[in-house]
Amino acid sequence: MKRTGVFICHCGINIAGTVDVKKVAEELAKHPGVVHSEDYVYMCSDPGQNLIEQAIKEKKLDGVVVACCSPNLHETTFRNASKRAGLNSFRCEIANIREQCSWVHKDKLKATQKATKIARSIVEKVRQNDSLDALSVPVTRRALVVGGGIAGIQASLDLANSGFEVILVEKNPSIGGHMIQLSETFPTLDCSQCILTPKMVEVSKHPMIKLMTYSEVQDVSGYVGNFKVKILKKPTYVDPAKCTLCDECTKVCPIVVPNEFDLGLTGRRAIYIPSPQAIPASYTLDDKNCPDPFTTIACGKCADVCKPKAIDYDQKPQIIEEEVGAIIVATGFDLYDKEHMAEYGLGKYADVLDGLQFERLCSASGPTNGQILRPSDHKEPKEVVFIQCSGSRDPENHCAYCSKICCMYTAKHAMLYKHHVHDGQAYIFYIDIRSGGKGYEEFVQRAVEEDGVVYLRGKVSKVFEDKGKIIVWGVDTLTGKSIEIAADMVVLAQAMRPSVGAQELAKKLKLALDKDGFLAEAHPKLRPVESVTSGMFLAGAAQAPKDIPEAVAQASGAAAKAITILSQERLFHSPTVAKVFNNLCTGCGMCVAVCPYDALTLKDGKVEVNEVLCEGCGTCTATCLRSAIQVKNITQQQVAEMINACLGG
Amino acid sequence: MEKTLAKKSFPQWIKKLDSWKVYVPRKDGEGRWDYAEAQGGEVGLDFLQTTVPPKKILFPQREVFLEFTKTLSGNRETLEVNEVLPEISPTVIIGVRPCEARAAWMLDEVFGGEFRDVYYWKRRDQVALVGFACTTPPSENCFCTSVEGSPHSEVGLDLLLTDLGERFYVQSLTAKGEKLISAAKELFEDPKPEVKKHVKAVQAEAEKKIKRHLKDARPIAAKLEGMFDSPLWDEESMSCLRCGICTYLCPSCHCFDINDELENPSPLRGQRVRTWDTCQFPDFTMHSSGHNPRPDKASRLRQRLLHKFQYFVQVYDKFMCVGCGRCITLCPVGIDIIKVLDKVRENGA
Amino acid sequence: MAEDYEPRIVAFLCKWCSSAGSDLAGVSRMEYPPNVVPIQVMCSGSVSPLYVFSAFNKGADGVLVSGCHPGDCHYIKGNYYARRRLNLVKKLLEYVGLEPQRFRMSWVSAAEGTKYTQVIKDFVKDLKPLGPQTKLRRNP
Amino acid sequence: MAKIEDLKEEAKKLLREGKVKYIIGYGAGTNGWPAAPLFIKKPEDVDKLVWDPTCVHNLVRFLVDEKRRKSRQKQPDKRPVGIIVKGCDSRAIVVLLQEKFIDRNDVYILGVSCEKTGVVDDAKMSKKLAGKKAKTVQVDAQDRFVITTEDGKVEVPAEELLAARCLECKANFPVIYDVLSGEKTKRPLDKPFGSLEKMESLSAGERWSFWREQLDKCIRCYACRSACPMCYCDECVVDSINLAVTADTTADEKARRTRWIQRSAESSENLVYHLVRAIHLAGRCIDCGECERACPLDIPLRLLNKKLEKEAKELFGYEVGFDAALPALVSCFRDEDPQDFIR
Repeated sequence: MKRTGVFICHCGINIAGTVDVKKVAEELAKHPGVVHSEDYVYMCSDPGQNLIEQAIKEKKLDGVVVACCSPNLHETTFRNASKRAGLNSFRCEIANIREQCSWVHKDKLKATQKATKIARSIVEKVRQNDSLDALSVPVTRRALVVGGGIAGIQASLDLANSGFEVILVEKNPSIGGHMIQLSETFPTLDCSQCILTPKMVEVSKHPMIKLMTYSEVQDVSGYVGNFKVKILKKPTYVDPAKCTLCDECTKVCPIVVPNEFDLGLTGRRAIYIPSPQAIPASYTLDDKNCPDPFTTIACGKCADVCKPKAIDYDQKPQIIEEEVGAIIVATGFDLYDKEHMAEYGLGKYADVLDGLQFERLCSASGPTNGQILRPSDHKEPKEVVFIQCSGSRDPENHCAYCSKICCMYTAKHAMLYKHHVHDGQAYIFYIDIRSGGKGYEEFVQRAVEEDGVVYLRGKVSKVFEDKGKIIVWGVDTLTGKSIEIAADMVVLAQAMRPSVGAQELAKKLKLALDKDGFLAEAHPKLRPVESVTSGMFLAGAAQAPKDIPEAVAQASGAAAKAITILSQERLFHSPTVAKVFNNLCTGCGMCVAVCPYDALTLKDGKVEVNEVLCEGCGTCTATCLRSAIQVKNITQQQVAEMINACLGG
Repeated sequence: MEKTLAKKSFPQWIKKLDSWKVYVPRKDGEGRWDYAEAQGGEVGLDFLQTTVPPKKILFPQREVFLEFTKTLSGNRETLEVNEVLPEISPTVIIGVRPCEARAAWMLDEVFGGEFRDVYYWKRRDQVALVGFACTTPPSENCFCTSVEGSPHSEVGLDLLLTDLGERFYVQSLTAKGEKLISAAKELFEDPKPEVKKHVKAVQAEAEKKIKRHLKDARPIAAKLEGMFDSPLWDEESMSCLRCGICTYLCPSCHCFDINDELENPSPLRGQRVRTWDTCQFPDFTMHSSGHNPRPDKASRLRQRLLHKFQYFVQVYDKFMCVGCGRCITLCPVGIDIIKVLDKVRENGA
Repeated sequence: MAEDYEPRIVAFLCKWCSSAGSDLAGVSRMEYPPNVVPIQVMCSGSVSPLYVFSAFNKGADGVLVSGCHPGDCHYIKGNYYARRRLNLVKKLLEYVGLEPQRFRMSWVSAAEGTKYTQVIKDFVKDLKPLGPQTKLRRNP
Repeated sequence: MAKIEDLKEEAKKLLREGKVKYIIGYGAGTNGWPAAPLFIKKPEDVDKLVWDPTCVHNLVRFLVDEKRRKSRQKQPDKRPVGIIVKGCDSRAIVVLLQEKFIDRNDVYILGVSCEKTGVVDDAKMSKKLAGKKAKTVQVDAQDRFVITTEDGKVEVPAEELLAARCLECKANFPVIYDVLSGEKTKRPLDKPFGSLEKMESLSAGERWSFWREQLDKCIRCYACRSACPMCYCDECVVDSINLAVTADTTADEKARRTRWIQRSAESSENLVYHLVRAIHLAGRCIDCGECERACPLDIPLRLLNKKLEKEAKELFGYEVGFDAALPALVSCFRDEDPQDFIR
C-alpha cells in the first residue's frame, strides 16, 4: 500500500486555532507514500466527507488518514465514508490531533510539530493495515439460565416471554432459591412466598422454558452465540409424572437428616419434598443419605408404600448436552459460614440464630408455624438482640465488604418480632444504618418509632450463655457506655457470600471472580450485568450482595442483554484479532496462558486463534518471544514504524 | 633495507610517527589483547595474539557506502545519493603477526583484481603493517607452517621486526616501510654482521616451537573436491553452535552483507552499509523464496573448510587459512579445523 | 544543559483507559507540555519490551506506558501482565545505567484527565535536567 | 565428584538395546583436554566419555539441533536421545519441557550430580597457574581440584576455581533424570546472587560506563545466543531476515518482519540486542553460564541474566527450572505483584 490520503480537519478553530493545519498538510504531503494531503474546515461535514470520497476515487487511494478529533467520535463516520468510496473501512484511521493535541497545547509551533508527528505515525500504521471484513457467526437462539432463585426465575421468564427458549438449571430439587425461605419482605412486609410462587408456577408451565432441577452445569465450551453446555442431571429416583404427592413415603422413611429448607431447625426424611410449594412438585430421594451411609442398607419402604410406583431406584445420573447462544448466571448467595462466627456463638448456642433461620421462625410455613419461639426450650423470647454486620465490614477477620441488605432485613426482623411478641424488646447493634432505597429509610424509622426497637451503635464484644440466657456484651459508642443484655435470643445478620459451588462453576464458565469471590462484571459502571466473557451475563446476588428488587432488575437487564444477542441472526465481531505466524511459532504456549478469553489453543505444536473469542487485546503479542502472534492492523511492525515516525523528523 | 633498533628506543620511534595514526596491541583489564590507538610510546611486546585480528582496521565490521535522502517538492520526488568513501589518514599497525599480514595479502587478492573494491583500497593504501616475528612461544593451536606461512613470514608486511633480546632486527620490505624508518632515522642502526646469524637461530627456534601441524595441506585440498557429499560433515558439525566466532575472528574471512539503514522515515534518510557476515549463520544463504541451499550445520562447516582449502586454492592458488589457530582456540565446543582436515585426509584411505 | 532542550517522549496509551483519559484532558482543556507523542495501543498488556527498547533506540528521551488501573482492564487482566513485564524492563534498563526517570508507567483511567496531565507535566519536568538520552540511541 | 562408570554401563546398555538414537556426552577436546561435546552412536565408543570439572558445556543446547534435524527428516527416528546433564543443564530441560519444545519421551536423561564441586572457571585457573598449562583437572576425595601441569600437581580448594555460577548454584544435582550418578548434596549458599553485589553497589553512571565498555566489545558473532539452550527460536526477533520461511509463508509475511535494530555492531545496537536477549530470558535462564563462556570477548553476560533472575525471585517469587508445570514468568501474575514504580 503506497497511496495514502491525508485529511486534516480544522474543526473550526478547535484545531486550526492552535495547529497550523496548512503546515501539517504540507509536511504530510512530503511523507513517503502520501499522494494526497489536504485540509478542510469541518471534515465530518457532508462536504468534508465528500472530499474524502472524491479523493479516494480520483487518486485511487488505498489508505486514508483523517487527522481530527478522537477516534471515539468520528472513526465510524470516516470509515463509512471510505466504504462508500469503495475503500475497505479498515484502511481508514484517525489521527487524534484535537483532544490529544490542539486542545491541550498553546504553543502553535510545537503543537503543529506534534500534530505532524501524530499524523505521520498514523500514516505509517495505515500503510500496513489489512483490508478486513467483520467476522460473523450464526447464533443459536436459546439461552441457558443457571440458578433458579428469584433472579434466575425472572431472567428466564423475561427471555421466554420474548419468545426465546430457555433452559433453566437449578442444582436443588426445587426452584425458588432463598426467597422462598423468607417470611415477609421489606419494606412492604408482603409475604415472600405469596409473591414468588406465581412466578415459580409460571416457569414450570411456560412452554418456552425447559426446567432442569437437581441439575448442575458440568462444562461449557464454545463462544458467544454458540455455547455447548453439558448438564448433569442427578437422579431423584422419583418420577414426578407419577407422584401424587400423597406423602406416604416420608412417613415410612426411617432416615432423618437436618432439613436444609429450615436451615437445620427441623429434620426431614431421606425422601422428601423441599417445601410444600416446591416446583417441580415432586419428591426426591436423597442418595447421600439413602441408603443410610452407616448401615448401607436401602430399606425399600418408600417404594413399598408408593401406590403409583413413582419410585425407581435404578435412575442414573444423566449428562444432557444443550446448545445455547447466551448464558445468564444467577447462582445467588449463601450466608457466611457458621464456623467463622463462633465468636458470637453461632452454631454453639441453640438460641443464637442467623438471619435465614429467623426468617424460618417467622414464616407461617416454618418449623413453629409462624410463632417465634426459642429453639432451645420453645419459649417465647422476651428480649432479642440483633447484631448487624456479622462477618461483614471486617477486613481483618471476615469479609471486607458491606453485605448491603442486612440493615434492612434486621429492621424487618425486629419489626416482625415485635408483631409476634408484643411485649418483647428488640435491640439492634449496628455500625451504620444504610437504608438507601425506596421507602427504606422510612421503614427503619418505623421500626424505631412504632415498634420501639432500640438501636445501639457499637460492636458486640462477647456473646455467651448464662443460666438459660444469652448474655451480650457490647459498647454503645454514642454514649461510650458498656452494655450488657441478658437476651433470650440473638440473631446475627450474617454476611452474604457467593453461593457454595459458584467458584467452581465460574471456573467451568471461565468467568472472573472479584476479590471477594463474587462474579466479576465486565465494567463496574457501564457493563454491570455483563460478565467478562462475551455472551455470559450476571444476575442477582452472585455478582454482589443485593436485595430482591435489585436482583430482579438485574435479571431483567441480563435478559435484555442476552436478547441483544439472541435477536440476531448472526453475530458480528471485530476482525482485528490475533493471527499466528506458523513459521515462527514454536508452540511454547506462553500466549495461550495469558489470553484472557481462552481464544488460543495449541494444536500440533502451533497456536490456533479462535477468532470469535479473540478481542484483539494483544497481550499475546507482547508475551510471545518470537513475534509469532500479531493482532491484525496493530502489528508490532506497525507499532515499530509508528515509533519511528513519532521520533523522526 | 635491514636495520636494528634498540628496544629502549622503540617508544621514541613510535612517538616520532606523529604523522601516522598508530595502532598497537594493548591489554585490557581482563588480560585480553586488542589493537588500539597508541598512547605515548607504550607498546605491549609480551602479547601472543589479539582476540580480534587487525582485519578490523583494514576491513572494518561496518562501512558506509553511501548516504541517501528522498525529498519531495511539489509533486517531484528526488532521491539524493552521496557516495561515502572512507577518509583515513596514514595509519600504521604495529605488532602485526606475520600470519595476519599473510591474511591481509589474501584480502588484497579478494578485494583487488578485476573488481577493485574502492572502499577497501581507500583504507588499504593508507595502512602500513609492522610485523612482529613470532619468537615468544606460539599459542597452543598455531599451525602457520602447515599452510605455507611461517612465524617470520614477510608476506604482506611493510616492516618485520624480530626480537633479539636487547634489540629488534628490522627488515624493511616496502617503500612504506622505508618511510616509517626515515621518520626516525637516527634511532636505527645498520646491523652488525653477526646479527644475521642470530636472527636465523631465533627463527629456527621459533619454527620448532610450533606445536600443531597439518600434514599434506595441498593434497588435502585436492581430496576435498570429491567430498562434497561426504557424511563426514554431519559427524564433525554435530557440536557446532552456528555462531560466528570462527569466521568473524578469522583474519582471512571476509564475507559481508549490505543493508540500507534508515535513520529517518520522513523525509526518508539513511545509509547503505556493509557489515561483516559469515557463512556460519543460517541466514547467510537464505533465499527470499524460503529455500536455503545450506540449511544445516554440516553444509556450513563444509563451506567454511571448502572455501579455505579448496575454492580459494583453485582461484588464487593459496589457502585461505594462515594457521593462526583462533578458530580452534575460541570455538566454544572444540571444533578443530586441523582434526577435521586430518579426517578428510584419512577419509576413504 | 541548554535552556531550550525539549525532551522527546513516546507514550503508549491503552485505548480504553489512558487514551480516553488523555481525551478527557483535552475535552476539559487542561494544558500540558507538547513533548509527548501518543501511540494508542489496545491494552497496556500488548506493550512489548521491544517497543520500549526501540523507542529509546530511535531517540526517545523518555518512554511512558499507561494503562487501566488494576482491576479495571477492559481486557480483564492485560494490565497485570504489563505490570510484571515492564517492571522487569525497568529494572533491566536501570541496571545497565539508564536513568530511572526515563522509563515510566502509570495507571490513568478514562476519568483521570487531571492525572494524565500531571503525569506528563511531571515526566517532562523530571526529564529536562537529564538532557538528551544517548545511551540506547542510535546516532546520538 | 560423581563417578560416571555406572552411567557408562547404562549408556552402553541403551545403545546396545537401541533404546536411544545416540548419546550426547563429553569427550576429550582439542589437544586432548579440556572436555568437549561428544556424540556417541556405538556402544564401543562409550568409553570415550569423560567426566571432569571441565565438562562445562550445557549439552541441552544440542536437543535444539536434534529437533531441527528431525523436522527436516521425512521419516525421523523417533527414539529418544540420551543426554548427560548436570544440575544446571537439567533445569534447561525443565524449561524446554515447560515450553513444550521437547517432550519428556524425546530424552533419556543421564544425570550427574556435581555434588560438592562443579565446573572450573578457565580464567580463574589460568590465574592460579600463572602461565603454566594445565593438562588435567580432577577432584580428589576432599573435593579439592587437583590440577596436573607439566611441573606436577597443584591442589586447590574447589571454591577458589569454581565458576561463579557454581558458587551460586541452588541445586547442583539434576532435578529431572532417568538415571542419576552421584549424591544429591546441597551446597549451603550464603549469597545466591553474590556476583551481582559489585554491580549493584555502583552508581547508575558507573554501571553505564561498565556496560558501555563491555558491550562496545561485542562483534555480534551471536555466540551467546547460539550457545544458549533457551535461544531455540528459528529466527531471533533482532534479525529481520525471514529465516523462518516455510512453503506457506506469504510474501506479505516475509515483507513484514520488523527490523528492531540494525545489523551494524554499534554500541546502541549491541546494547539493544543484549537487552532484548536478557528480557527474553527473564524467567527462562537457568544460569548455565554458556553465553558468557562462549563469548570470545569475555563480555560478562551472565550478570545481565542473573540480575533478572534475582528480580524474578524477589519481585514475583519466581524460580525457574524446577517445575515444568509452572506457567512462564511473564505468562502469569499475582494480585500482589509490586507496583510501587507505577504512578
